[in-house]
Amino acid sequence: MPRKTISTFSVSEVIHLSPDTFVMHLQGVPPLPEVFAGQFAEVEVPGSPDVFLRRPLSIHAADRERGMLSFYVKTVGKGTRRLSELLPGEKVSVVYPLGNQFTLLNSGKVLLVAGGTGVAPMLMLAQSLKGAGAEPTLLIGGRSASDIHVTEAYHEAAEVLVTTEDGSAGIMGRVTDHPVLKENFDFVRICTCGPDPMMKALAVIAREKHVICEASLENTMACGFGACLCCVVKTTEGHKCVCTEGPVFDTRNLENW
Amino acid sequence: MPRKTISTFSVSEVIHLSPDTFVMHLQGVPPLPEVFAGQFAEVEVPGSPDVFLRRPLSIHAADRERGMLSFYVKTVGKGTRRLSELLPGEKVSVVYPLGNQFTLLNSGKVLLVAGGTGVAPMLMLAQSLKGAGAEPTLLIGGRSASDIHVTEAYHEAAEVLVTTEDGSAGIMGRVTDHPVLKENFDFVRICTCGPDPMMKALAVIAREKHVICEASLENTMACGFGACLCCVVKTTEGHKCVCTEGPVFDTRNLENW
Amino acid sequence: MAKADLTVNIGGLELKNPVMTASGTFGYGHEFDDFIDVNALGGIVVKGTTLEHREGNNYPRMAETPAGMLNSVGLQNRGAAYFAEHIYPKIRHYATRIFVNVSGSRIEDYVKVAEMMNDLEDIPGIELNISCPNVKEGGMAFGTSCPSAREVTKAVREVYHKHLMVKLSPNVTSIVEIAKAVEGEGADSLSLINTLLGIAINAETRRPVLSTITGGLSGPAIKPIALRMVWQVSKGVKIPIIGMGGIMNATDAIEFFLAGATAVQVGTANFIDPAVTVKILDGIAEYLNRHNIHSVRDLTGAMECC
Amino acid sequence: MAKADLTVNIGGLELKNPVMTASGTFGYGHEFDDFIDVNALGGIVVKGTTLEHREGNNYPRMAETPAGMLNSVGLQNRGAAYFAEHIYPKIRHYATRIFVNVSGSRIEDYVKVAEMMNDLEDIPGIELNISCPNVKEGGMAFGTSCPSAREVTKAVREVYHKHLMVKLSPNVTSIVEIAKAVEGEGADSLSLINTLLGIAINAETRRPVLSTITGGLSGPAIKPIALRMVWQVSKGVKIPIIGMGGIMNATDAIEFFLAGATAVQVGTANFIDPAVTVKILDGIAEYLNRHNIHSVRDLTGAMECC
Ligand SMILES: Cc1cc2nc3c(=O)[nH]c(=O)nc-3n(C[C@H](O)[C@H](O)[C@H](O)COP(=O)(O)OP(=O)(O)OC[C@H]3O[C@@H](n4cnc5c(N)ncnc54)[C@H](O)[C@@H]3O)c2cc1C
Ligand SMILES: Cc1cc2nc3c(=O)[nH]c(=O)nc-3n(C[C@H](O)[C@H](O)[C@H](O)COP(=O)(O)OP(=O)(O)OC[C@H]3O[C@@H](n4cnc5c(N)ncnc54)[C@H](O)[C@@H]3O)c2cc1C
Ligand SMILES: Cc1cc2nc3c(=O)[nH]c(=O)nc-3n(C[C@H](O)[C@H](O)[C@H](O)COP(=O)(O)O)c2cc1C
Ligand SMILES: Cc1cc2nc3c(=O)[nH]c(=O)nc-3n(C[C@H](O)[C@H](O)[C@H](O)COP(=O)(O)O)c2cc1C
Ligand code: FES
Ligand code: FES
Repeated sequence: MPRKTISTFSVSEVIHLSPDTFVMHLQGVPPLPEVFAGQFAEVEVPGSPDVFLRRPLSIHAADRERGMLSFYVKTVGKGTRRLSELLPGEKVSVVYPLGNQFTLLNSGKVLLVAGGTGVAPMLMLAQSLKGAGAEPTLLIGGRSASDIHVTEAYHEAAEVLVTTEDGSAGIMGRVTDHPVLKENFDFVRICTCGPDPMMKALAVIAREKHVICEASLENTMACGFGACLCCVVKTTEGHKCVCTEGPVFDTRNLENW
Repeated sequence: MPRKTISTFSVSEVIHLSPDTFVMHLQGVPPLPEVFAGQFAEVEVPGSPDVFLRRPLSIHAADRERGMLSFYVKTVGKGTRRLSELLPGEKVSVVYPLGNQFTLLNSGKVLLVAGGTGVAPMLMLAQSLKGAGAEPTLLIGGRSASDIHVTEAYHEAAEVLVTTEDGSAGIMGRVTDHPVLKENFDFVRICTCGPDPMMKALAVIAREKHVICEASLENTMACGFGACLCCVVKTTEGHKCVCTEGPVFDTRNLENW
Repeated sequence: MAKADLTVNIGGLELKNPVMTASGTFGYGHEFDDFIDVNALGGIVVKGTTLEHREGNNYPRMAETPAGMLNSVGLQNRGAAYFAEHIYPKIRHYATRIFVNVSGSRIEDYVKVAEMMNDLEDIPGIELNISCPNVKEGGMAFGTSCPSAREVTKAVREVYHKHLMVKLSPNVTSIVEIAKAVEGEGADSLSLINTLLGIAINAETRRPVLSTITGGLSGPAIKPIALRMVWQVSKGVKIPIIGMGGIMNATDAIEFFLAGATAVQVGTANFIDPAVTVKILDGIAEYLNRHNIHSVRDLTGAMECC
Repeated sequence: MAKADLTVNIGGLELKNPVMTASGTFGYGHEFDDFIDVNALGGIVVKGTTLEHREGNNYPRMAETPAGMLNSVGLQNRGAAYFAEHIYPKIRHYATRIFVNVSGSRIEDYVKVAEMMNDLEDIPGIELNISCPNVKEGGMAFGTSCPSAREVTKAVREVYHKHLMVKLSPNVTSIVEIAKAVEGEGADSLSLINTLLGIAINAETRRPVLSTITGGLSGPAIKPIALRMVWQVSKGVKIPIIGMGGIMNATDAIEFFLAGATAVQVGTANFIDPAVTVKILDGIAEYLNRHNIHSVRDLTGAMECC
């Protein structure tokens, strides 16, 4: 694993994809440490009187040579709201790269399933899988078309499938309703990030299909690097820290999954 | 006294006069309430994680019709530092106008003596005195020429005298060393704002010259409008709140002055 | 939907809504006339009133701290007789419940002030301050041991015939024991928490910031502690609780209701936003409507956990 | 001028500097290897160690609060034997003083763990945690009454031959009494404060944030209370004090020295800036140089007030 660092970045751009979703691009000093798909960062929320701790965010994109780090964020509270308002040039301290990563298979069809901001690590994962020799399919679910922000880069890295609850894009329903999970299921693995109920349903499907399901968890964290023991999840081997032994877990090891 | 209000202003400009002194111009919705020389405001420090309370600042200038309010501030700690960094367009909540005012004589020569940021209320005071019919002389003291920021407006409103400790502008020494306080003292009153030792020395001189000395105090405050009783000064009639019964006091009423 | 019902009842006394102001942070109410309609509030608690005139502690009396402040005002006030003669007539016509915060150093003094308050028609209750950390004798000493809390409550209860609210100190090992002791002597309600004892030091001058060295900590910093104490006390007593400590907005107030408070007092927040109380009121009404809850009373103790 | 002297002596044990890390906030040290040179620190206190393996409390264990956080980790650890066999060998070669925070629910357990620690050559002392608010029995219960604090200290002192630091709870009426009781039983130093008991509630879900409802409050919010307790205890005992509670930077650390601490522990700040400890060290040296003070020891109790 690469060394973890605390680095100061400067905001290069905040792009609003919808009223509550944005991508934040940060500029640092290249070269950045190597970052793997599924890893996250603990991001400072600068100039916010109500925010005390850093905020954990999946690394959405990282360009080592150009020193760029990107996050895909949903505004849910005071910290993410403040991040959404950052102006170009503002400084942000970032502790990264943190956590483990999704397994990079070098062959076979891999199904990536993202719900909500669970899409954050998926582009990098699709690109890495493809680069390693696997065939990624990316299934993205949202409430409506305005939640789905698929750029050319996604199509280059994976076959992209979409579900929306209101049917305004892709297939109507939830990701678990998508036919790709039913007929002719020929994936060797499922990788997922999103709301717990969605990921749990996928874990059940994976078990039925006798494939491994890797899920990225989003427990609340105080530190992000194993010092506080606040982020634990119950596994078959007892409490494990999501920040160091995850965020990606083989769902067979999670209790009650 | 005009009604006190809580109003949101927007920063129109922060002008840096020296590395640690700046003037902050705020734009509000005209007409502003009437403001008297010596009154102050409790200014929010927006977006500062370390600042909990508002900061009391003398009103440096107020343009009722155009909705402009200005402050003359010295950076001494976290709150004033953050104010110095405000960008045009940022919102600042201001509670004002607070406190009493300097007495506006309508005739006679009045000596205004300012040290450091004590100059903040002095321009408005000079203008008001002149408008009322008195003849203001403004004596400003600083460490060196870079502390003295006298614009044309000052010269229009008053005769301006300067002392600097290093002699780089005006007369070398402290304000209390200025000859105007010694020979031919023909003022009917002294009005002062600045460090306590300076104001106390002036109170002594005023007593010798048998004139009244009005001093504007800068006690630390939690509220600024008489609710907390934190800002008291000992007077001949017991503790008085600097925020409501001051900030301007006749120094004869202050204990140990 | 129907307008949310904001009325609450604290031990027989109805308040038009659960938002009160905390003693020592709201003057006598009129300091806020320029900013809000004081009549809109459920109640106001005026500042600590002692038998005799008190000059309070020396300046400096205030230190800013992380998400809070320390104060050591030390009960500066003109005394109960002055209050009755000169202040009461000016504020009695507010259409809100006015409580007098009765403070003292000796039991006889508490009793005498309480007796005087009986006669003030438009004062429906007193808040017995046995928790002031900023005076040398008395004050907090009464509120930090069961026997003395019991003794002073008993003595005041004997002479005072209207609503007796007792204000508890958080500077104790078991606030529940003190609460039970006070309830046992006939208090009608409990208010908590008063400030936590703290210090601020100026590292550059190497001196304490406050003239008294120690002061009372208030503001959002103490909210988790206050919520915990309200929750503990609400499980231990039957009389209503008026919760406070760091309330800055409606969400904070709702947390106190959920923890077990029937009404709340807003303190330090008044300094930062003198209109905060009416904003809190609006926010509570909005919350009730949004959650389809008819009465604010349904929130009291409604935290789902056990 | 000469380089500032940062060495301190806590009851016979020399530390190369007064900056330690607080138990439960610094793992076993190696979690910070990527960020700082752990050897630069005066000491580290590893996490709460109990006789048996403990799973700790259920998730969620953390709530952010104004200028602070609540935790209810509940002493998750693999037990003292596992520590001695598997962790100690990996960390014993750090060139810093390693203290084991000994926690438990029963006196026999404290005693057994303390006995085991005698044999670990590179562990010069233990910190007896009689103040953990996050476990059902024991923990804080020992630290909130004089007789029980005395009893557990005495029992451990009888078997433990190296430096015995006792960590006090702030959730008490008089921390000085507890401090004196513990000093009387032979503690070599006192560390304070542990966390204050608090609650966080989610108003929208109407549920407590923590699985355990209550948790321990840490961070800058508690600094004024911690400073006050350090100051009070330093006036009441003769043994050295290790101060903590909300230290975020060198200025905060200096305030603790001025209040009476010989050394400090940095806790929650490590989560926000994992390199904060070495920055605090640099800041202390800078302060000493700027004020022309030769040794950091000259700051202990140097607040000018009385
Ligand atoms: C490893 C990891 C990776 C993550 N990656 C991303 C990402 O790429 N993009 C993204 O948008 N978000 C991501 N999250 C979630 C993100 O950290 C939270 O949304 C964020 O911290 C909320 O901060 P806030 O100040 O806006 O909300 P707050 O004001 O702190 O809280 C708002 C509401 O959200 C709830 N909440 C906050 N954090 C969590 C959480 N972790 N789990 C459940 N409820 C929570 C609070 O209880 C509260 O009700 C990730 C979380 C983890 C642990
Ligand atoms: C009525 C009134 C009018 C004022 N007018 C002006 C003005 O026009 N321009 C201006 O620059 N300043 C003025 N001041 C002073 C100004 O309020 C303080 O400098 C400011 O609050 C400091 O905030 P800070 O966050 O930068 O400093 P902090 O970080 O809070 O403190 C930095 C240092 O300054 C000390 N300090 C802070 N406030 C005071 C104070 N009031 N008295 C003594 N020491 C203090 C602190 O103890 C600390 O050592 C006025 C004060 C009052 C009460
Ligand atoms: C400046 C100040 C003065 C206070 N004076 C009193 C008082 O006279 N009597 C009293 O019972 N409490 C007094 N208090 C305590 C408050 O009423 C309240 O209990 C405490 O501040 C916690 O609430 P808050 O965090 O909302 O401020 C005072 C608090 C402050 C900040
Ligand atoms: C996540 C967390 C875990 C803790 N675990 C322990 C522990 O195991 N033993 C202990 O004595 N104190 C424990 N503490 C308390 C700290 O050591 C320290 O006393 C407290 O956090 C105050 O310091 P701070 O404000 O600098 O964090 C813990 C604190 C936190 C935040
Ligand atoms: S967040 Fe601190 S250990 Fe995982
Ligand atoms: S600052 Fe609150 S009364 Fe003066």
